Amino acid sequence: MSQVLEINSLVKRFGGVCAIDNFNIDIKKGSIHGLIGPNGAGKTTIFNLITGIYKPDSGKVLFNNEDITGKKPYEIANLGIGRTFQNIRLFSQLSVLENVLIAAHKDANYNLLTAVTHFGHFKSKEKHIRETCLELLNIVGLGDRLVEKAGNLPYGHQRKLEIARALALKPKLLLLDEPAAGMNKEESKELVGFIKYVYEKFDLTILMIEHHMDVVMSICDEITVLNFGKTIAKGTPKEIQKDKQVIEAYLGGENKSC
Amino acid sequence: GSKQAKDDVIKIGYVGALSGDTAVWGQAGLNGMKLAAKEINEKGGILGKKVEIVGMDGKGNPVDSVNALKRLIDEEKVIAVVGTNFSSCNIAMAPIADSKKIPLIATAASNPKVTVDENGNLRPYSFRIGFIDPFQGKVLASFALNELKAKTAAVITDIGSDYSTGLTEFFIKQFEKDGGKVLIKVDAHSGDNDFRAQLSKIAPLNPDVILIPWIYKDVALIANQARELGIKSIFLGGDGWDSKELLTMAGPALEGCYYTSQPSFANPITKPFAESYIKEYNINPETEALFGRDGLYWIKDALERAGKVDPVALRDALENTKDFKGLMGAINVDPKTHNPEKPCSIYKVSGGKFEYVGDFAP
Amino acid sequence: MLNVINVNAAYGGIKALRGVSLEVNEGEVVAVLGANGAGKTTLLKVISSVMKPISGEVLFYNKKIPSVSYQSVKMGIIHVPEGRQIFPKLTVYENLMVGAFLNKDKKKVKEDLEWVYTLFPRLKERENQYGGLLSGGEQQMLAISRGLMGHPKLLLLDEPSLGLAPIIVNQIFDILKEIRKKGTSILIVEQNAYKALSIADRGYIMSTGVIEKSGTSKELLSDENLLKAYLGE
Amino acid sequence: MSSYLEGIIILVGINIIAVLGVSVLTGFTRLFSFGNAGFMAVGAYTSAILTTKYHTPFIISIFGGMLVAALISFALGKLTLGLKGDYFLITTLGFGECVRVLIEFLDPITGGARGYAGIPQKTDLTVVVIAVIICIIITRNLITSKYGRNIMAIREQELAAEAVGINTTYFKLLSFTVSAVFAGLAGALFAHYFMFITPGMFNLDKSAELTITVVIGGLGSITGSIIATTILTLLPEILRAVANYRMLLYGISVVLIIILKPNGLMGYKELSFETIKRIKDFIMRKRKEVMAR
Amino acid sequence: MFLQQLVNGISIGGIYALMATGYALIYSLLGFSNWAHGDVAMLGAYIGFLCVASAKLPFYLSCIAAILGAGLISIMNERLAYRQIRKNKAPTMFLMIAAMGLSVTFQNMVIVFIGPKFRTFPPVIPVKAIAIGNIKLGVLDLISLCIVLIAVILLEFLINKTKFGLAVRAASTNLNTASLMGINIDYYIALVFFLAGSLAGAAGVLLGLKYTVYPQMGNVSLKAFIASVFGGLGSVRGAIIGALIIGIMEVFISGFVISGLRDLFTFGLLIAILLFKPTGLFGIEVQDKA
Ligand SMILES: Nc1ncnc2c1ncn2[C@@H]1O[C@H](COP(=O)(O)OP(=O)(O)OP(=O)(O)O)[C@@H](O)[C@H]1O
Ligand SMILES: Nc1ncnc2c1ncn2[C@@H]1O[C@H](COP(=O)(O)OP(=O)(O)OP(=O)(O)O)[C@@H](O)[C@H]1O
Ligand SMILES: CC(C)C[C@H](N)C(=O)O
Ligand SMILES: [Mg+2]
Ligand SMILES: [Mg+2]
Repeated sequence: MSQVLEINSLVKRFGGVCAIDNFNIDIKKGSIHGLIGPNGAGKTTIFNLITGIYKPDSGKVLFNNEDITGKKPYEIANLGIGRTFQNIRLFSQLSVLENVLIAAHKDANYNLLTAVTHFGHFKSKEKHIRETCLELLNIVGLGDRLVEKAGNLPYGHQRKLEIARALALKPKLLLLDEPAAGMNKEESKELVGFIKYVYEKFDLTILMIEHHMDVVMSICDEITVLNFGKTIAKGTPKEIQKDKQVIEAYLGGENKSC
Repeated sequence: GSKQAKDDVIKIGYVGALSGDTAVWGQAGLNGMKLAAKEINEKGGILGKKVEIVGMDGKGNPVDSVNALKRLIDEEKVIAVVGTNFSSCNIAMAPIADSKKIPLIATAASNPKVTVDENGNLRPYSFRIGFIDPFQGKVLASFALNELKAKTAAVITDIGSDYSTGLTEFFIKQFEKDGGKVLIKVDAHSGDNDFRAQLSKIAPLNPDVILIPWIYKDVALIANQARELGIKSIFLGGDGWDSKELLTMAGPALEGCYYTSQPSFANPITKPFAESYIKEYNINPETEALFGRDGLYWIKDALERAGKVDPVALRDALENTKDFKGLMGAINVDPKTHNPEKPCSIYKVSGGKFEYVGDFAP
Repeated sequence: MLNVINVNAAYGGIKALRGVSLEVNEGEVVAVLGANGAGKTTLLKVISSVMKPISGEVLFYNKKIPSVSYQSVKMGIIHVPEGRQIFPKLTVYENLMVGAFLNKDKKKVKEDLEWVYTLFPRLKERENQYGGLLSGGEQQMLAISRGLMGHPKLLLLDEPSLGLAPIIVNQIFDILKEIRKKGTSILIVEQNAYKALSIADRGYIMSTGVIEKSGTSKELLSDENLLKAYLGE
Repeated sequence: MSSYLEGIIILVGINIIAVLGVSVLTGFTRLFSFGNAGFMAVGAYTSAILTTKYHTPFIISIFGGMLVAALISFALGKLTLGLKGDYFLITTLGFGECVRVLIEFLDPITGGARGYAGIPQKTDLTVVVIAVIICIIITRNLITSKYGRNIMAIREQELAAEAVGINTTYFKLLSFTVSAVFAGLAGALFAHYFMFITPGMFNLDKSAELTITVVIGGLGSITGSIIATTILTLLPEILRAVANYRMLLYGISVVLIIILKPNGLMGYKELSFETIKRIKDFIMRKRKEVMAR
Repeated sequence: MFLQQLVNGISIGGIYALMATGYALIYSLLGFSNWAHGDVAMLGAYIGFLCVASAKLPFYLSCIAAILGAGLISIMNERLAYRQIRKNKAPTMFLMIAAMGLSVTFQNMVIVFIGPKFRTFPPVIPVKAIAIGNIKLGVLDLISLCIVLIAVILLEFLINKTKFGLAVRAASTNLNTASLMGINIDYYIALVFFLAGSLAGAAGVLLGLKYTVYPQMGNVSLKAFIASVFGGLGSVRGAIIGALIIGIMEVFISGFVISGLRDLFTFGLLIAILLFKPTGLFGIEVQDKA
């Protein structure tokens, strides 16, 4: 199996603090990879480094064997990496549908002149992306709230809308930052089902940060555990759950699934 | 809604800055005109008809002045318009007056282009009461050279004002032609309020005279700051100085300085008008009030000569004006330029008062 | 000490609370549970006067709560809001000092500071970092600590475990037990029903703006149907 | 129609074009500019010089004005669009002032403060109406296309916009350039209507007026911008006879609208034929009810 | 001449600085540029002028009246306009537009009710310049520089070292949450507006003494606005240093380069500097962390 994402000796410092310290990861095509670790370990920072929001101090990020280190965020997104944000970042004044349409902009491949005149293939292109977006929204269960302002949705729905938006990009790799945050047991279970569904349907590779262990354990093929910007463990969910270091630094003594 | 002009009323418009920072002049002009209308109406009106004055705010800017003019002509149905005192406004209004065939009499607007366009063609419906800048510049230059015996001059110009740049140009031309030397010309903007950077540049050159072709408010600031920097030269200026406000604002800084302007209240024949103005409005009259007054009387004179109330006939009569005796001197119109041959008066600031020095005929 | 009586609240046209009544007694820990969008956050907002109810009243020590939130703080109601809401352009230390804003006793403030630093050593390490640059979990720790700095009589917590690592979640609940021992009453909104009920004396279950059920933690935990229906287990 | 009225309508039309540009920039992209009068000046002077000195046909002069405005805005935007909020604002303000200063300084070419006179009158009501309609259609089409959506995404959440693959710099630049082109067109039309232009006509007050109009109309609403322009151009005109009070009333109205209509007249909403129809239907229904009683 | 120009620049910059502090103060709290600030100064100047000239009050009392009056007007602006807009949860840009509306309103209110005339203070304090060697130094300039100096020290201390400052800085990012911490935001906002307004009042009187009193006199505050942006929004220190730099820059360009293109060069330089320091000289920027 080929690697979708390969990160080599990545380093990122903030002032004096070394937030990411010589980090390496290989993500196989078609896998669901978990990234866990204590708060402030550097997980979100890794997402920001992959997606070009931060520039690494050293190291390399390869996506489908292409070096994407130092590329601009929009270029990286257009290569096929979609993401969600830990602190939800929707286009909150815009409607649910518009949020997704925006992300599908690559498929609306008409030029400025067509846009200004609405001539030519404008209508058909717009119709096409509208249909794909509607389908996506139906999948995430927001099909009946199309014209609602995204900012007025309840928290859980906002998370789903973020995922739908990321999917509209037609990504090959999807980065999810704490998708289950703020959800209860039932809702996280539903989310797991949903993630599995889109994973298969869109033939995705997923890298996911999550603190809900039941979610992580039930969905991930492989897990990387981070602490102080360094990898402290790597392996299958089973292996990780037993790892002493992981229990000590992250899971805590009484490891009831929570 | 347009009002139908009643047959027994002659409507005449006034455009000027009724708001904004030069409203002192606009309001004075309108007051002067209204006062004159009252006088005329008391004596039986013009050709037996009453005169009604309609004022519109032109804010002292061209776009508003044009709109004001159009409104006066289209909606108020005036047969002639007096105003404004700013050349930039009149240059913009002139084509409208021509296309509407309504005479427009500028007051203090002194740029040549107010009555003659850039190609040298006469603007048939534009007239003016005051003199023109080339003449004012010339008078200033020769007065400096001949009377003040100045050999060197400096100029500080308001680069944002057509009036200031124009007067600067005409002054320099004449001054250098007649053997004087302009040591330096510096630029500034109205509204800056602080001119010390420019004045510090002038100070070490110690010119005999400094031309300050600005509006009185800035003149006061420039003069004060110049004295503060130890500049001892005599200051000269044009009709922008012409406001009593200048005296209170500039104080002693202008003592012994000179400016050119229209014949004004210094002339004893203006006394009765000044007195009734003060009685009516309870403020000191500005020269602009005389402009408004003379503008209306000039129209009266022309209408009576034309014998009918008609804008085109009025225009022809205005063009053929010979020796109309206004309070600001006699007007003889040059039919080629529509400029009146009018003298320019020189005033001196002395003992905290404007002192009339004398007239310079063209 | 706290009585919420028949409160209705809405956002524009959308009703978020419908006839909600609830009480918290001195020294009690009370949990409010319920699905997404049930109206839990709205309830806390009403109690801390961030939001005005349409009808109904909230009594604190039998007195009507003030109409502006800063005065509720004076009375001892402190709200740790949903979504952390830390001050991004203030440092961690300054954020904490804002939390202690009404405390005039400088020595006491210093002690409190030491105390929260021992609770969350991570914050001490990041003392001079801007709040906006902390990781999500660090921000959550800061938000809780900032609330503690205000010496609440009644602490309102909106999903305190959100985004925290399991080990810290456990720690937080330990800390809550400790705070409660100091005499602070707590009203906690949580997705993690078991954890919340494990430290709470009583619980309320909300759904679409209405309180569906209430009882002691034991009662609620033993009612399996209930847990399935409302909390998904 | 009286030429006064016609003149006012023409000015309303020209202002609508300039305001639409600012609407795209400010209403839809949330970038604030206090320099759009500068682009109007660029359009006005370029086209005027083309027409009078090089005797180009009217339409070519207009396009010339728009083109130069576009080029300048492109270059300026490239430099400054990285700046945020008021920092960007100040560069546009500076640009506007620089244009004015340059025009004043380049006396031999531009006529300096004296102004540029003798421009033939080519703009009439028909031209303006056509231009306004084209501009409205273009704006509407742009906003309802992916370009418009991307621009709005930037307004809402820049980081998220980048994360879905939107080249934010490009789209900001596009929006800035569009607004400059509209301003250039407005300026060119104005020059050929008014026949005389001075640098003072395109000062900071004019720029501010454009922005105020957009905000009052409602950010993110094309129809709002149009309605607000009409009202704010007519208001001082109606008040012209009360000279002294008119700017006072204008100022008070601006403050009141801002306070009383928190989203402007039409914030984020469009007045469409549908809504007009709905309002009409509503009134009809009410009337029937009353009649029935 | 170089020294004289330097002195000129500093004194012009001092005037800008006096106004810029108020801008910075309000920006640091509410995140918008208060365009009505200059007009508050103008109203302060009129209050001072009317007290001296019409009510014949002694000068120092008139100054106090101007400072208090401007402070109260500033609070009134906040109460009547800005607070409402905040309660509407409208974008901060609305505050700026409202401020522009207020500015037009105030200027024209004065024109209508007091008149458009230019007024000069009676010679209450020596407007003379003192000469140090060849260099002329205005007495008023000295006074304004002193006030600036006092203002900056006071404000810096207030903002960075006191609880008041902490409250203001907290409130500046999130009014609701600040309120949840027990901060009476309306009170602190009013206080800040009063402070800014009083500074404007002092500036107004100084401007009036120096340059006469008239309805549009507040327009110089445009330069103060530019200075406060250039210095870094919300930073009082930055605003003052920015103001001095602009003052000196203007004078040097007028004096040594070319006076007609002063603004071109000044703005050109400012833009160039902003390209290197995108948040001004002292502006703090907290990166958008995903
Ligand atoms: N822009 C920044 N400037 C300075 N420090 C930063 C910045 N971004 C992150 N950090 C620091 O780097 C560390 C890692 O942050 P990061 O957000 O990656 O953590 P995380 O693993 O996602 O934690 P959590 O689970 O709490 O979200 C934290 O200690 C944080 O304070
Ligand atoms: N600002 C708002 N504008 C409009 N509707 C809102 C707003 N905030 C909340 N709502 C609506 O009010 C209802 C109750 O919301 P609330 O935030 O109180 O729920 P919650 O129980 O806290 O949910 P969660 O578990 O997701 O935090 C929801 O339907 C939500 O959509
Ligand atoms: C009032 C004067 C200063 C006006 C000047 N004469 C002009 O032509 O604009
Ligand atoms: Mg994180
Ligand atoms: Mg909630």
